[in-house]
Amino acid sequence: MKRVAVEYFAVFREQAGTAGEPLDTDAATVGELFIECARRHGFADPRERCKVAVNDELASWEAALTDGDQVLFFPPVAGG
Amino acid sequence: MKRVAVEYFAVFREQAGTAGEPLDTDAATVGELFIECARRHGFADPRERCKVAVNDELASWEAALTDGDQVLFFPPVAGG
Amino acid sequence: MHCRIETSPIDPDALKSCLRDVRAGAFVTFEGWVRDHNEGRAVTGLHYEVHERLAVKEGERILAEALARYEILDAVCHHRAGDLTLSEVAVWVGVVSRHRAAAFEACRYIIDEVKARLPIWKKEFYVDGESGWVNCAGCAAAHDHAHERV
Amino acid sequence: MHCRIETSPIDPDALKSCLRDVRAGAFVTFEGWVRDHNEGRAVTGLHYEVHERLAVKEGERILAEALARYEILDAVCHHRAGDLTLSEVAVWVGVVSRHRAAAFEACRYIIDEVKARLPIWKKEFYVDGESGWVNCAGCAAAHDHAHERV
Repeated sequence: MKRVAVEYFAVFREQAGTAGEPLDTDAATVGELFIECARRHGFADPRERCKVAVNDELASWEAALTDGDQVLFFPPVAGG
Repeated sequence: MKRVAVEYFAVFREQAGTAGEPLDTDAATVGELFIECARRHGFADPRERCKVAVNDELASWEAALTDGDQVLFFPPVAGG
Repeated sequence: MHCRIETSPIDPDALKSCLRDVRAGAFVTFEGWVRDHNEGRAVTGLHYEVHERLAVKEGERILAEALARYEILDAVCHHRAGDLTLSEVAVWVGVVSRHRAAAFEACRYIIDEVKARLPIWKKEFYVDGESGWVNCAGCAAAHDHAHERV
Repeated sequence: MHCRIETSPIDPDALKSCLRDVRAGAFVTFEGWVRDHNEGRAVTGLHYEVHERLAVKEGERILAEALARYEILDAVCHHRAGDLTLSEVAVWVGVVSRHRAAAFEACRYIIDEVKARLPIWKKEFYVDGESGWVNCAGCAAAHDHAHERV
């Protein structure tokens, strides 16, 4: 079991009802953690269209999750 | 024999040493007239890269030449 | 070469001054403006949420890619954050090059990548009082048709 | 939609105001600047000779073609005549559209056609005191290499 800090942006923040939360998880990768969070908060966007940053760097869904990580979940972007 | 007014632009004006001249010619088309003028003034640009306007409208080299026409010879353009 | 996120109106003239270069023969710009309609709905304004640090980092990565791929001299991109009204400039991209083909291609590359990659989210406000996040599956379902983009 | 020949400096901000449209999401501009070099020769300035009436007519024909071919809302083109110094704006093209692809394509189309079709001739002045008409067979022979264009 590891403890990580999760942050949500835009529609994810609205759906989660919070900008961030500490989570205790057994997820091995950030992708697994996303699936946990999406299930709990009802995120509708498919993971392929979303992005994740770990400790302020964009990361792949396969990146290993480490105790103490700060994980940022980004819904589909729409710049411009 | 017809009488036409010819105008030269840019390098053609410099090569002809005048901005325009009246000409008496037997040329049937503006293209034939161009060849006459090019020979007399030493224009170096190939006709395919030049343009002609007759009575203030762009015209083809095959356009018939009529007594009283105003003919403008344009060397290769270089806008922008 | 720089990418910035701005919370006040973008000043295209100031950005253009950054790009002055006596070697340049071509200057191409793209401005994204807030339109009064999107997907058939009347829009009254919008809000951009931005993760500034990562947006600047990814934006400068895109500019560096453009400088490596195309024969350009320099490029700049500024993007707004916060609340915007109709016709405001949401994003500005400027590119200078010796010859025009490279400036057009690089400018197009930069805005395409900026829209696809920067952590920026757009919430639209509609005449009927509703609002929705653009490109969001939940919001799209709510008004039942696919999203299109500027 | 209009094309004009100007004998004093082009004012891009004024031209941009003509193109304001609340339906527009994309605004693309091209500016041609006087470069300090052409074909390897140091340039000090240039002179544009223009047949104004035919240039405006052909320019507006090109803009009409662009409006027919691409999904754009409006387009404007101004071209300088007379003497220009380094870095001056020689030509300005602006296009507005709902979506960006059309604005990029139309802007590129317009400047390509303007350079190829308008009765405009460019004379360059060089550091060594010489001058020459760009694209002219006689002038090219004088300094013995092919011409390239911005």
